[in-house]
Amino acid sequence: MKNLFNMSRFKIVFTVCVLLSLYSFVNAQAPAVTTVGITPPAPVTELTAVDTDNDHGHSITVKWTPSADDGAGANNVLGYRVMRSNSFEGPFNDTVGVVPLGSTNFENSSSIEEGAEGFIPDNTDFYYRVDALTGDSLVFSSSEVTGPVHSYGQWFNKGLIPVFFAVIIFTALTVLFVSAARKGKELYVRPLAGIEAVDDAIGRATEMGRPILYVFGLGVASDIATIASFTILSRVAKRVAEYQTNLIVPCYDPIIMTVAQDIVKTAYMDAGRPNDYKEDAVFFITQAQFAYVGAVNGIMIRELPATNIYMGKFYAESLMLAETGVVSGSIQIAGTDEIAQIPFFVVACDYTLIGEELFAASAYLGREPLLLGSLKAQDYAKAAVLVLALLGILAVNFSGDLGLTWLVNFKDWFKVID
Amino acid sequence: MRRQLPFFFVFLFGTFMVVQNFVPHEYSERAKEFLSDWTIIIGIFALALGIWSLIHVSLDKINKRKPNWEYSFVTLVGLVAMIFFGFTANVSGSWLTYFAALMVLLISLWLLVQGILGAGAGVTKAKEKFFAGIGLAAIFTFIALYDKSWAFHFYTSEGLENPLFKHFFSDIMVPLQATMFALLAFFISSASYRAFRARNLLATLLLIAALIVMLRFTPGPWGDLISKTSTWVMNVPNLAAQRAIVIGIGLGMVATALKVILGIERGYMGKG
Amino acid sequence: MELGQYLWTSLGAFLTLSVFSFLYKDNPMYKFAEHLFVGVSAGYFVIILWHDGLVTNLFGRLADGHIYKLWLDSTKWWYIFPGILGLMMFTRFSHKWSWVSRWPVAFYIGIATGLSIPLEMSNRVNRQLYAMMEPVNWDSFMGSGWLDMGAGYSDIIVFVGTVSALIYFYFSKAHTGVFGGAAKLGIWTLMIGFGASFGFTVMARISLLINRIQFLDKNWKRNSFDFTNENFNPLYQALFWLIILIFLVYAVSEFLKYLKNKNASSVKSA
Amino acid sequence: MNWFERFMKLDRRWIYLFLITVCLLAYYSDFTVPTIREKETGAIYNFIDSLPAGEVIFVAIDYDPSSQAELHPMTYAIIEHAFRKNLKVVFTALSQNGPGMADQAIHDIADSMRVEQTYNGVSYPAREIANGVDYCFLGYKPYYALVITAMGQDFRTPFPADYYGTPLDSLPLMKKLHNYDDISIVVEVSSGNISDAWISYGQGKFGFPLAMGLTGVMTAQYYPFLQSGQVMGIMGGLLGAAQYEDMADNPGLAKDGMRVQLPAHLVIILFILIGNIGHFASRKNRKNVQS
Repeated sequence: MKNLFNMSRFKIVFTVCVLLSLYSFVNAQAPAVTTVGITPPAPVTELTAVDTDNDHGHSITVKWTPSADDGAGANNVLGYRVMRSNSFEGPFNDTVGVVPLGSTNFENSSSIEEGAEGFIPDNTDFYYRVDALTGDSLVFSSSEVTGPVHSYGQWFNKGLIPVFFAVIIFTALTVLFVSAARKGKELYVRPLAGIEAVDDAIGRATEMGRPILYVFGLGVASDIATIASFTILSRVAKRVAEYQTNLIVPCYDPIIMTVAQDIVKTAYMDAGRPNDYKEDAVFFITQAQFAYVGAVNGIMIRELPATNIYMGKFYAESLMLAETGVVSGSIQIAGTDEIAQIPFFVVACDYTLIGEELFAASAYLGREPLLLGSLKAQDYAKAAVLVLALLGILAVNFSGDLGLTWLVNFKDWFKVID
Repeated sequence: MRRQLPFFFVFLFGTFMVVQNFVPHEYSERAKEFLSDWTIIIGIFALALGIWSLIHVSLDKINKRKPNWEYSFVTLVGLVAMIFFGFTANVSGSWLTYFAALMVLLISLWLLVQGILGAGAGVTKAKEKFFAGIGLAAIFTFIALYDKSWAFHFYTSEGLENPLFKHFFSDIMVPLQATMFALLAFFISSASYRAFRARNLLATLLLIAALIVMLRFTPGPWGDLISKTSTWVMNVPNLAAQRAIVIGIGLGMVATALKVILGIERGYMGKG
Repeated sequence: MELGQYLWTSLGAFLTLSVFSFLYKDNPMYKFAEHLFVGVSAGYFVIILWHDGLVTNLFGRLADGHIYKLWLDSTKWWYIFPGILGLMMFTRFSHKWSWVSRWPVAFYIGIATGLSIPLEMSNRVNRQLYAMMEPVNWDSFMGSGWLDMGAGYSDIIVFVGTVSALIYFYFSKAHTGVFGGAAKLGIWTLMIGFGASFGFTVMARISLLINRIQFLDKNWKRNSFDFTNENFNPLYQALFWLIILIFLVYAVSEFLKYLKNKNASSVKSA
Repeated sequence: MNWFERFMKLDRRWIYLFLITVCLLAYYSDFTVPTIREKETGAIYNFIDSLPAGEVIFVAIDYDPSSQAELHPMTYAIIEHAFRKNLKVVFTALSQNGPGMADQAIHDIADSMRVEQTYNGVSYPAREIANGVDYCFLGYKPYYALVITAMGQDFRTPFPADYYGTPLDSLPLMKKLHNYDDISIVVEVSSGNISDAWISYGQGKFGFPLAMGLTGVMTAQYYPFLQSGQVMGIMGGLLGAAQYEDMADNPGLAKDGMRVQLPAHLVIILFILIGNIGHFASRKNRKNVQS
């Protein structure tokens, strides 16, 4: 079966999204109109009730302008009571909510479960009235009735439009770059200081005739950082095979050990020295964090490696490894995506690949089209974020005096309302 | 066919969940509720896999007499005892028969496992051990049925109230886990003067910012100046750095999730 | 403190001291403590998974309360399917059948990744991008002088710092010229950020050590010598010194071994 | 060999000994360290302090014993503050090894409420805290991201019954509580990864005010969410806990611990300075020797 990933899958996703947004625009309805009545405190005016937008239905938002006697005039309004009934002149004895003075809206909503308390069925007509309440519960004035209005669920949440476009654009970028990389198009990734340091460090180890120590850390084979570390190991193993320096790879996870053994063996094969591959170069120690670190420290003090390379998932034990490495005088190069450990590596090691640089390094070395494509997509998305941020900050600060009126609400295009 | 179809379903479920997030309608909400319920149940079984691999590794270490193999007994006894406590509740005061039952359970399990693993794993007289195990298991079930001082509770959670279960948690797991992390204070102290060097400009900047933040609650004349600087460092340069990292990680996570859904990344499925 | 609780606390204290003994050297007490921890925490996890996970989410819904009829008359009988899918996960261990486990993994990974894409994009990228478009506080540009977070110059530093740090993580253009300068500014901002988290981490690790000191002092030592307490008995003191003795004996044996090696090596070299 | 090389070759165990002696000396001497008050912690305290009685807050005790040292003081300070002000509290414990510890903490705090106490000059009477009336402990479910999203629709979806197995509908407190709309603030105390899920799957989707109690290691990483408004307040490590205790006038484990933090920090800073001064000094005279 041909690989499922191709342009047709992208077309399906795109058309589904376009259909959804068209359907929801057609669906919008105009709200109903209202009238005014007079009783002791001035009643509420301009009462409107409309289905709450961007929700799963079962919810109606009632809006009004506060009574003239709220906070001014007779100033005897303490709050508002929202009443509901099923017909225009019908008995309004169903109080759905009481809000304090000064508020101008109320959302009468319920959960989607049938039996839930105060359940509001969708697509059934309701009529609303708001009473301005005073200290005396008998003295209140009710506004005109508004309705009919019914609640329904929308099919597209307009508050998430910025996220919607971000996901669509990012998917398109990924598809574009991965298919370009698959067709062999040359994709440029800038050289990384950490990787150049690895090559010189291997040279240094060869001159001094001391081994190179490669540590994967505590990750498992499916961790992304460990997968990136495999590509870096294959680069190191190729160089080691050529220069005939010896390599030590103590492993924490049995599966990683088997994969690392294959990598080093093929590296020696490619360098045309299959018999130089030493079986015990890659070995398993233990799966207990501190016992593993104790053993690796022992190796560092005994073998005095010229270069220590830590690439993968590291946790609290990174401290002990780096410290023993400094004391035994080796050049240290580290790379991890564990943000909390990066500060310790930066101050203790000579070079550190920070977070995403580890993945860029593996894409740079491995030249594997799929990784390259995905990395480029992330890069261009980052470029988009940068450009939009610059435009946004200019719009927010200078749109007034530059007279660019359309830029004024540039920022609101990016507001995510959930 | 067997290998490709699951990836099509990953794409199907993945795309549905992405689109579902933008659809607030009731049907999409019910569908998500339904699917996440299923995922939680499947996930529980997936987490149980870890337990099986721990037992497998410990048994392998003991049978092959690997270094420190004696300590694997401690792991297995701890595991079986904790599970036994979690499923049982003590009805009356006497604990004697309760512990006797536990002993019999442990020995019978050990014999049964040795019997099942058989000669392959270097087990001598596997058959006799297996039958001895069956015999002890019978004794254990006899004790369990007729001893009224304690009882099994699989369906209701009396086991969580079993004092032994609670004490094993609060007096073995808690001190051990807390102390393992307390070791780090020592590792930092020795690393701080032997390894942390201002070896280049970047490391110098890092150490200066670290010193400011670490001095923030020192009393004395410099006190409030340093704590003001440290608050500024936290809320301005640190904010800029962490925001860039958050955006980078966000794009990285979405890219990885997309690679899984679009079938580019297949490693997670394993060599099925 | 009555006897039962004291015995458990002294067990906790013994385990704490045996983990601390790793600071000297990897020794039998530490190996015992670590292996015990791995076993007990795995057992605890099985119980929590069963009681909090399976019983309430799966069996509770299947059996509608009465366990024996299981799914025969339960209103939510279809919950048996995730149960079956879950069991299929266990085929991962047999080479012949492990392809079966691909189905529950596909279901689970598909939903989990699908759920994460819009939410991670929205909360890590969109919201942070929106937050970057902050109006600069021009009218109090210098604010209340130096180090004022609300001042205009701080807003500019935040924006420029974020933009330059993002440029540093941009891999499609070499860091040369002006672009290189911005990237250098970016890595400097990152370093200050890492310095801040370094400082906090030091405080975090030391508070872990303090907690252990508080436990050993308040819960253990004080109760061992709490003569005034009515249910105090001399056994407490004996147990306290017994635990200390274990570590003393080990230390003495190590010291003797150290002396023996020194003499042996001095004899060899003499 | 000058003093610095000898100092470098010193066995690391002497350094451990030095650190532990400094800590013990500080621990057994009783000087108090004045606690600064940062706005990150103040925002949380003021919000909870302003809530009228009867309001419901949600405290997520999402950490495990390893970070109990820093996070328990925060949990104790906040929950005691909430109970003293007659607020109702809903708990979860979404970290694997957390439920047992969370259950124990809730009972400790409930017991400590049986004593009459005065805080900031206001005296609070002794009170009996009842499960199901004053609080409800939902317990643990795996896959916290899905659980947090599901609680947005209804607590009953992921938690048909509470930690002790009683169905939610039979608890008086939970009768009128359905989802985050009935909660005035979510205080999430955890050591990192679960906090990300509360931001993305919880606050991002349902918009409730979210306060965070974090271990020192993770605190710096959450300041961007503070400035963007996704998080309304942060308590960072033991210092954050000490600040909350200071504001609530309820000194506890955190303030007791801060006494040792200061000298220990000075030791670390001293080591860093010595290390660097010695490093540059020996490198300078090594250059003189060569040239």
